[in-house]
Amino acid sequence: MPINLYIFVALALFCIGVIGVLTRRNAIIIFMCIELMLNAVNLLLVAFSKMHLAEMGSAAPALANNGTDAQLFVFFIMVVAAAEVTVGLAIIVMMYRNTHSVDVNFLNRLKN
Amino acid sequence: MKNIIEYVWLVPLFPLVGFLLNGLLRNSLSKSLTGIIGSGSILASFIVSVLIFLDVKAGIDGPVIVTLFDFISFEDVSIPFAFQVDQLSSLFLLIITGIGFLIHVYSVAYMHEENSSHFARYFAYLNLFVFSMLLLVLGSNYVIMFIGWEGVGLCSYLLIGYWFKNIDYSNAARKAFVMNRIGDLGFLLAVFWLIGRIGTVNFSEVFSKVDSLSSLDLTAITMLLFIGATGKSAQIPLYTWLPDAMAGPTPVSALIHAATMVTAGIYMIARSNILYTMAPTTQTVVMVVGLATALLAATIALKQNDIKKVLAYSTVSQLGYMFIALGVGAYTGAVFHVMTHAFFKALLFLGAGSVIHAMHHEQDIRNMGGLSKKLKTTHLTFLVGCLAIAGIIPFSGFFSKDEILAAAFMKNPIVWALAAIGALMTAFYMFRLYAMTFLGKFRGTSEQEHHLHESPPAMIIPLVILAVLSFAGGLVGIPEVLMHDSHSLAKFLEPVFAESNRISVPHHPDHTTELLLMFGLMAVIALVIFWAVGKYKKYEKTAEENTGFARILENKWYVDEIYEALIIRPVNAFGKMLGKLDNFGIDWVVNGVGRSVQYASRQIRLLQSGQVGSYVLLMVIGMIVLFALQVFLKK
Amino acid sequence: MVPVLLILIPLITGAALFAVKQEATAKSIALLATLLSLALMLAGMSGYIDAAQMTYDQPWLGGINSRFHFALDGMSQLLCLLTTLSFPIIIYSTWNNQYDDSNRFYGLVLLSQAGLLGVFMALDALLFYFFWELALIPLYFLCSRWGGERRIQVTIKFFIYTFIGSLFMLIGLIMLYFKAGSSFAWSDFLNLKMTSGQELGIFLMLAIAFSIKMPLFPFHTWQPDTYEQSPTAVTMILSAIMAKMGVFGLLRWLAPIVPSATFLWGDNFATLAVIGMLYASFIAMRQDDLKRLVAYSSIAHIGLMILAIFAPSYSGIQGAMIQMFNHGINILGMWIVVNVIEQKFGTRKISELGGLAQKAPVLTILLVIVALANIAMPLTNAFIGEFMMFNGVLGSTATKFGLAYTIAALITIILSAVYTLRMIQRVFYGETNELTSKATDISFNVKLSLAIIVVGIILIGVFPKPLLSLTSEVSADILGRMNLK
Amino acid sequence: MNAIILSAILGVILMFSGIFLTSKTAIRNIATAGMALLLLANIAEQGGFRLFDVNTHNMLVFSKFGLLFNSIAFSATLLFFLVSAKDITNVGINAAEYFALIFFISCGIAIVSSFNSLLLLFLGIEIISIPLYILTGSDKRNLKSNEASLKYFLMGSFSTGIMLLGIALVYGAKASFSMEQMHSSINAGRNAWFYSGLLLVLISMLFKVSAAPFHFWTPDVYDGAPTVFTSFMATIVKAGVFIALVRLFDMSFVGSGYDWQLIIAIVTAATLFIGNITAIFQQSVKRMLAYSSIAQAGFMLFGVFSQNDFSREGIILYTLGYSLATIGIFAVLIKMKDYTFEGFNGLARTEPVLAATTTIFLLSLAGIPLTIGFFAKYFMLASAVKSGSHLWLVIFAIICAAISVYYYFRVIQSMYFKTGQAETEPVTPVFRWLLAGMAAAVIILGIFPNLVLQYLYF
Amino acid sequence: MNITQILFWFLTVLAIGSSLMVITSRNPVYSVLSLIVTFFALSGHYILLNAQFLAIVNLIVYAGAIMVLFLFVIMLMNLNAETEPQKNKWLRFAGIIAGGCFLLVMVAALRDADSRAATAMTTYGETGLIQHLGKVLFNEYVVPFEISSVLFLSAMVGAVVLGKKE
Repeated sequence: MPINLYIFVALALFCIGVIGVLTRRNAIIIFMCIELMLNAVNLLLVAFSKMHLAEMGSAAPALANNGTDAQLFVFFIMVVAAAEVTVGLAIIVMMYRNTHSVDVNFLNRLKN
Repeated sequence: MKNIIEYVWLVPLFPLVGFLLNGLLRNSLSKSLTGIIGSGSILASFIVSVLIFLDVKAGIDGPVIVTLFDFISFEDVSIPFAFQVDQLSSLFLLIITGIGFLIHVYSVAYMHEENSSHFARYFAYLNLFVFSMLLLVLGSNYVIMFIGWEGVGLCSYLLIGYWFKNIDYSNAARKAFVMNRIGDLGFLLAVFWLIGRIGTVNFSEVFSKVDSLSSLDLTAITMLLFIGATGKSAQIPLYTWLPDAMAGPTPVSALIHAATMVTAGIYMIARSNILYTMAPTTQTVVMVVGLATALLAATIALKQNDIKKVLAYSTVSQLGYMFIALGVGAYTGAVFHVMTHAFFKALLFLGAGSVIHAMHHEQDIRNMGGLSKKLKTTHLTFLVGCLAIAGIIPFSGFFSKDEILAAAFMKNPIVWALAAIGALMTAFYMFRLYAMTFLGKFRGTSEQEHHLHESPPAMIIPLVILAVLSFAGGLVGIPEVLMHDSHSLAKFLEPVFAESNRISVPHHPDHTTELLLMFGLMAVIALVIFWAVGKYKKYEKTAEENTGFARILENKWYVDEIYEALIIRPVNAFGKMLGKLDNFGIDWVVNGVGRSVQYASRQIRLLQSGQVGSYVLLMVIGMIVLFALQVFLKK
Repeated sequence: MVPVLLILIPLITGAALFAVKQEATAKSIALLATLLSLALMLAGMSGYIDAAQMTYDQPWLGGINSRFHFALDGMSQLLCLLTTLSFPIIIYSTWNNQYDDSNRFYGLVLLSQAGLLGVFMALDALLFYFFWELALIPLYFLCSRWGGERRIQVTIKFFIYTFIGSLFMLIGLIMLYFKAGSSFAWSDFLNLKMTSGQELGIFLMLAIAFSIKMPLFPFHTWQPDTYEQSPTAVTMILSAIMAKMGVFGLLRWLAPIVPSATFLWGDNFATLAVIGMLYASFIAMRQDDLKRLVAYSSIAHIGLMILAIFAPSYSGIQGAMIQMFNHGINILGMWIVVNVIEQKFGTRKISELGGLAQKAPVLTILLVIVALANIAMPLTNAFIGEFMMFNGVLGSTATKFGLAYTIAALITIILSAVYTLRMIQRVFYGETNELTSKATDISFNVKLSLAIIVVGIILIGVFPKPLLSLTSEVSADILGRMNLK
Repeated sequence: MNAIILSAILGVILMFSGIFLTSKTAIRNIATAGMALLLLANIAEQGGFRLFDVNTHNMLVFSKFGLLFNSIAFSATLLFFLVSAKDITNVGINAAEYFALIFFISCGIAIVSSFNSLLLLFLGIEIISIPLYILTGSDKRNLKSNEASLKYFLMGSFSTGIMLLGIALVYGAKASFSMEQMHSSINAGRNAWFYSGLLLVLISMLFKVSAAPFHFWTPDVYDGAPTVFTSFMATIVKAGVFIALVRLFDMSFVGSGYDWQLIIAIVTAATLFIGNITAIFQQSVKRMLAYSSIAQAGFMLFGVFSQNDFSREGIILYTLGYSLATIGIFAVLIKMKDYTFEGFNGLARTEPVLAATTTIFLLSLAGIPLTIGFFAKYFMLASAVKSGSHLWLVIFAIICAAISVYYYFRVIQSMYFKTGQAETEPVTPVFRWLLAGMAAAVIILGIFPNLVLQYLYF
Repeated sequence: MNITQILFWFLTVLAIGSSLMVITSRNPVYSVLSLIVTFFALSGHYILLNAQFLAIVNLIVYAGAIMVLFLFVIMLMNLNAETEPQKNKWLRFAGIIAGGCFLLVMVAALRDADSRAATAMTTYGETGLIQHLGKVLFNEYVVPFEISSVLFLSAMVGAVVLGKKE
C-alpha cells in the first residue's frame, strides 16, 4: 500500500487522540486517548519499517535499513506504555482515593 | 636695592595678612588690636603704593610685569599669576589704599558698638575687599582681573549682608551678588572669546595682537566686557542692586559702593581702551547707556528721602558720567572723574555716616534738619562735598565734570545738553539733601535732639582730609583754557592711552565756546542751588502723599517691580513647574514602566488557569504556530 | 603591585569587619584601613614607589583571555586619590552618626571602596565590569538597610535602573570583545575597524550605562530620591565618587574607543547635558529639602562635565578631569554640612531652619567657602575646572553650537549662585527659631574634615599646576584618540 | 557506562535496603555514600577508566562533555543529599524507595547525557520522567501533591506521544534511529518528514525543559510537589534534560542545512518573558522559584540557540551555577515554616547564616558579578552575540534579567530590610556549614570559572 | 481492488470509527471497549503488514493487559455516564478546532513529500517474524532492553510507593 495512506491514517488516529485529550474531563479517558496516540505512532513505525524493507530489499546487509529496528522500537514503546499505565493508573487511583473524583477540572488548587 | 616696583606684591599682601589675622583670630583679638591690624595693613600698602607711584612718576618705559607663578596653563594657553604696574594701576593703587585707609580709620569709631568678634569679622571683610580690589587693578591679564572682579563682588555681598540677622539685608546682599554675577559672566565669556581667537589674555599681548581681531570679534568682546562693567558699575540695566546695597554699614557704602568697587568697570574699560577705540559701535552703546543711567538715576534721586539712597543714586548717575566719558573716548576724563568722585563721594558718605551716627541710625532726612548747629565740622565738610559734586569752580568736581562735558560736546551737542541737564539735577538734589539735613529746624524726636553730638575725632579727621582732597583734588587737571599746560594728570596717563589717542585724536572745542559753556552752565547751576536751598530750608513734614510724576520718581520708576514681575517671578514659577514635571512627568514614565510590568504580570498569570485541558490546548496551539513558522514560512 | 594592594586593603578589611562585633572597633578599623590606602596612594603618586609597581597585569581567564590588568595613569591617579581621600573624610566626618550593627555598615562601605578603586584602575573590560558591579552591590545594601523610610522601593528602583544600564554596557563590551579578536584589553579596543552602524550600536550601549550612572538628563530620576533616602555617608559615596564612575567611563571606555560615533552623536548628548543643567538648576531653586537641593545641583555640575566631553577640546577634557576631583571634594563638603544639620535638628527642611550663623559661626564660614567653591568662585578649585571646561566648549572644534552651549551653561552658573545663596540665607542667616535657638557649633571631627576640604579647595584654586600637569598627558592622549588633535 | 550501570545497581540496592534496614539514618548514609561512589566512578571514567566493557552497538557514546556533565549532576545530587536527605526521609513513609527512584533518575540522566540513538533518548527521558511522576505524588495525603502528580503525568505522557510521533517521522526519513545517520543524505522529498519529525521531538524536549508555551505544567507541579523533590526536579533533572536537548541539537539539527534559530529565538523570548513577568506577582517563594526556573530555562535556551563553543561552556557553567544556587535556596526554603515572602521577614536576625547564603544564591541567580551566575549568563549572552543573528533577543534577555532582579531581591529585602520573626525548623550547624561551603563555591567559581571549564578541553 | 486493499480500508475505517467512539461516548466503559476494538483493528493492520510478532504482542499487552487494567479501574470507581460531566462547550469546541488544525498542519507538512511512489510492503518480508526480531533484540538491542528493565523497576517501585497504605 502507498505509505502516504498509512501516514494519514496514523495522523488521523493521533489527532483523534489529541482531540480526546482536549475535550474530555475524565482523567482515565484522557489517559486512554494518550494510549491511542501511542498506537497511532506504532502503526506508523511498522508501516515505515516495511517501506524501508521494500526499498532496501530483505537482502540488505545493514540491519539499520531493513526496518527491523522500527518494529523493535514499537516493542519498546509498548514496554514503556505498560510502565506508564502502571504508574498512571496508580496515580489516578490515589487521586480518586482522596477526592472521589477523576475529573481533571477539579484539579485547580494549583493555579496562577 | 632693587626697584620698589618689583615688590608690588607687597601691596595686596598686607591686606591679605590683615584679613587672615582678623579672620582667624577674631575671637581672641581685642577691638583696638583688630582696628590696628585692619587699618595698619592698609596703611602699609598705602605707603608702598606711594613709593611705587613715585617710581612710576619718575618715569618707566612701558608697563612693568611682575610674575609670581604660573596660574593656569594648558596646551599653548598660559595664564600667569602676574601683576602689571603702570601709570593707570599705580594711580588706582593710591586711590584704593589711600581712601581705604581713611575709611578703615573711620570705621574703627563708627563700628565700635559691635561686639569684638563681629568687629573683627567686619575688618576682615574690609581687608579682603581691599585685597581683591588690588588684585583687580594690578592683574596683568583678564583672568587675574576677573579674580579680583569676582572677589570684590563677593566682599560687597558679605558686607551688605554684614548684619545677617536682618533678612532684608541678606536679600539685598543676594541681589547685589547675583546681579554682579550676571555681569561677570559677560566678562568671562569675553575672556573665553579672547582665548579662542588669539589664545592669550595678557593685556600686553592682547593689545599688541588687537589688529588680528575682526571687527565683529572686537565688538563682541568689548560688548561682553561692557556687560561686565554694567554689573559692577551699576549701569542700566543692572544698576538696581546699588541703592539696595546701602543696607551695609555706611563706611562700606563709602568705600565699596562709592569710591572703589563701582569704578572697577571704568578701570577695566580704561585698561582695555584700545579695544574700545577700535570698536566704535560699542563706544556709542557705552555712551548711550551711560547717559541714560546718568539721567534716570538723577531723576530718581530727586525724590528720595533716605540720606544714603540719595547718595547712592547720585553715585549711579556720576558713574553714568564716567561711562559717557569712556563712550566719547575721553579716557583721561573718566579716570579723572573716578578720582575726584572717589574723594567727594567718600566724603559725602562719611558725612552721612556721621549724621546717621549722631541721629542714632535715623536715615530719613524728613526727620532731620538744622543739624548745622550741632555738627559743625560734619556740616562744613558735607557742604564742600556738595559743592564739589555740583561742580562749582574751583572744587574738584568742576574740573573733571567739565572735561567730560567738553568731550561730550565735541562728540555731539545733544549729548552735552542732556548731560548738562543731569548736572543741574545733581546740583538740585544734592542741595535739597543738604538743606533738609543741615538747615531749617530740627524735625526729629526730642530725645534724638537731646543726644545730638559731634562725632569722635577718628571720624572727623578722615572727613577733613577728604574735604581738603575734594576741594583741591581737581587742580591736577586744570583744563587748557584756564591755565596752559597744567593738566598734569593727562600728561601722567598719556602713555596708557597713547595708542587710542593716536587712532582717534581727541580734539578740544575752541576756547571761547568752551568758556561759554563752562560758565554758562555754572551760572545756571548756581541758580538751581539757591532755588533748592531756598525751597527746602523751610521744609515741613507733611502728611500728604506725593502724586503723579513725583510718585513715580519716589518709587524709582517702578523698575524693581518690573524686574520682579518680568524675571524673578517667572523664573521661580518655572522652577516650581519643572519640579512638578520631574516628579509627575519623567519619573512617572519611569515608574510607569514598572507599573505596566506588574500589570502584565497580573494579567499573564491568568493563563495559568490550573486546568489541564486549557494547558494542553495552549500547548497544541503553540505547536501549530511553531509548525506554521517552521514548515511554511521557511519555504 | 600598588593597584592590587589598593583593592585588597579595603576588600579584606571590609570582609573582616563582618566578624568584628564591637561597634567602636569596627569604626576605628575602617578608618585605619582607609587611611592606609590613602597613604599608599600618596606614596605611589609621590614617586616613592617606582613606576613599574603602578601597574599589575596577570592572566585571569585563559578561556576568554581576560586579564587582571590594572594601571594608574594620570586620570586613574586623580580619581583614586579622590576615592582614597574621600573615604577617610566620610567615615571621620560621620563619626558620631549611630548605625545599628555598624560593623556591617563599615564593612560594606569598605567593599564599595574596593569596587570603586577597581573601576578606576581596570584596563580590562571584563574586569572593569566586575568592579563596576562590585561597587554597586554594597551601596544597594547600605541604602536599603540604613536608609530613610521610603528606602526599599527607592533603592530597588535605583538598583534595577543602573543594572539595566550595566547590562547594556556588558553587551557593548562583548561586542567589542569579538571585534577586537576575542580580547578584553583596553589597548586592543582602540582604533578597531567597524562599520558606522556597529560603532553606533556599541556607543549607545555604553553611553546608556554611563548616562544612567552619572546621571544624564533624562535618566536622572533615580538620583534625587536615592540621595534623599540613603544615609548621608552613603550619599557622599554616591555623589562624590560613584557619579564620577560614569564620567570616567565616558573618558576611558567611550570617547577613545568609538570616536566617530562619539563625534556624530556628540551634539545630541551635549544638548541633553545642557538641558539637564538648566533643568536641574531650575528645580534646585525650588527645593526645600537640603539633600534634594544638593542632589539637583550635582546633576547640574555633572552635566557640565558631560557637555565638556561631548563638545570636546583639550582644555575641556582636561577641565572635566580636574572637575571630577574638585566636584568630588566640594560636594563632600556640602554633604558633611547637610549631615551635621540633619544630626543636630533631625530635619533637612530649609523652611524649618534659620539663623544658624549666630549659633554655629565656624560651620557657617566653612560652609560658605564650600558653597563658593560650589558656585565656582575664583581662587576656589571649581573655578579652575569650570573655566577650562567653558573655554573648551566654546573653543570646541567638534561642534557648531559651542557658543550656544556655553551661554546656556553659563546661565546655570547664575542659577547655581541663586539657589546656593538662597540656601545659605535661609539656613544660616536671619533670626533663629525655636528649633535652631539651642544649636551649638560643630564638633571637632566635622571641623577637621571640613577644614581639610576647605584647604584643598583653596590650594587647588590658587595653585592648580599639579593637577594640570598630572592630567595633561592623558587628556592629550584621549583627544588624540578622538582624532580631534 | 560506569554511571549508568552503577546507578541502576545502586537503585536496586536501595530499593531492598528499605526492607532490611529500619533506621532512616542508615538508608540516608547508604544513599549518600552510593552517590559519592557514583560520582567517583564517573570521574574515573572521565579519566578513561571503564569498569564495564559493554558493546553498546554505538547506541551510547561517552563524550567529555557528557561525562563532565554527569559529574556535575552527580555532585549536585550529592550536595542535594547532604543538605536535604533528612527532608527526603521526612516525606511520606517510604524513604528507601525515594532514594531508589532518585538513583534510577540519575541513571536516566547518565543515559540522555550520552545517548547516540533516538531510542535511547526516548528510554532515558522516560526513565527520568516516570519516577518523577511518582516523587511528585509521593506526599499522598496532600491533595496538592496528588493534583501536581496527575497533571504532570497526563501532560508528560502527552508530550511523550508527541516525541514518539516525531521519532517515527524521523525514522521514516532516515531509515534509522542512530544519530550518525541524521546527516545521511536522503532523497529531498523526505526532508519534510525529517524536519517535521525533528520539530516534534524538539517540542517534546522543550516541554520537558519547561520552555514557553509548553511550560504550563511547571509552576503547578513544582508548587505541588514536596519541596525537597521540587528542588531536585528544578535543578538536576532540568539540567539533564537540557543536556539531552543540547546534544540532540548538536548531532541532528546543526548543519542539517536548516535554520532553526528563528523558532528557538521566539521560544526563548517567550520563555524569558513568561517566566520573569509572571514571577513578579507571586506571593509564595516556592512558586516564585518555579517561575524563576522557567526564566532560567529561557537563558539556558541560549545554549541551544547559538551553537558554538561559548554556548557549550556556557550550558555547563549555567547548569552548575543554577543547580548550586537553586539547591541551596530550596534547602533553606524547606526549613522555613512559611513559604510566603513575609515568612522570610527578618531572617537575617534569626538565622544570619541562612540569610547570608541565600542572598549569595539569589545574587547568583540574578547574575550579579562575583557569582558563578554572572559567568553563566555572560557565556550565554556572549555566545548569542557571537552567533551574530537576532541581536534583539540579547537585548530582550538583558531587560528580562533586570526584571528578574526585582523578584529575587524581594526575598533579600524581606530577610534584611524588613522586620519580623522568620520561623524556621531547627537547623544543625553542619547544615549551616554546608550552605556556607556552597556559597563559597558559588563565589569562587564566580571568580575563576576555569576551575570547571578546563575539563572540557583536557 | 484486491483483497489487501479491501482489508486495509476495512481495518482503517474500523480503527478510526472506533477511536472516534472512544472520545465521543459518554460512558467510560464504552470508551474502553471501543478502544479495544481499535487495538484489534491495528493488530489487523500489523498482520496485513506481516508484522505478526507485534500483532500478537499488541493484542496481549494492550488489548489484553492494559485495557483490562483500565476496565478494572473504571469498574472499581464505578464511573458511569452520569458521573462524568461535560467540559464547557467552548473549550470542547476549541479543542476540536485545535486538534483539527493540528491534523491539517501535519498533513500539509507531510503531503508534499514526494513519496507517492514509496509503498509499505504488505504480506511479504520476514522482518516482522519473531525469530528474526528475537535475534536482533538480544544482540544489538540488548543494552536498551536491559535499560528498559530499569524503567520497569522504577514503575514497580512507583506503584508500590503510591499504592501502599500508610
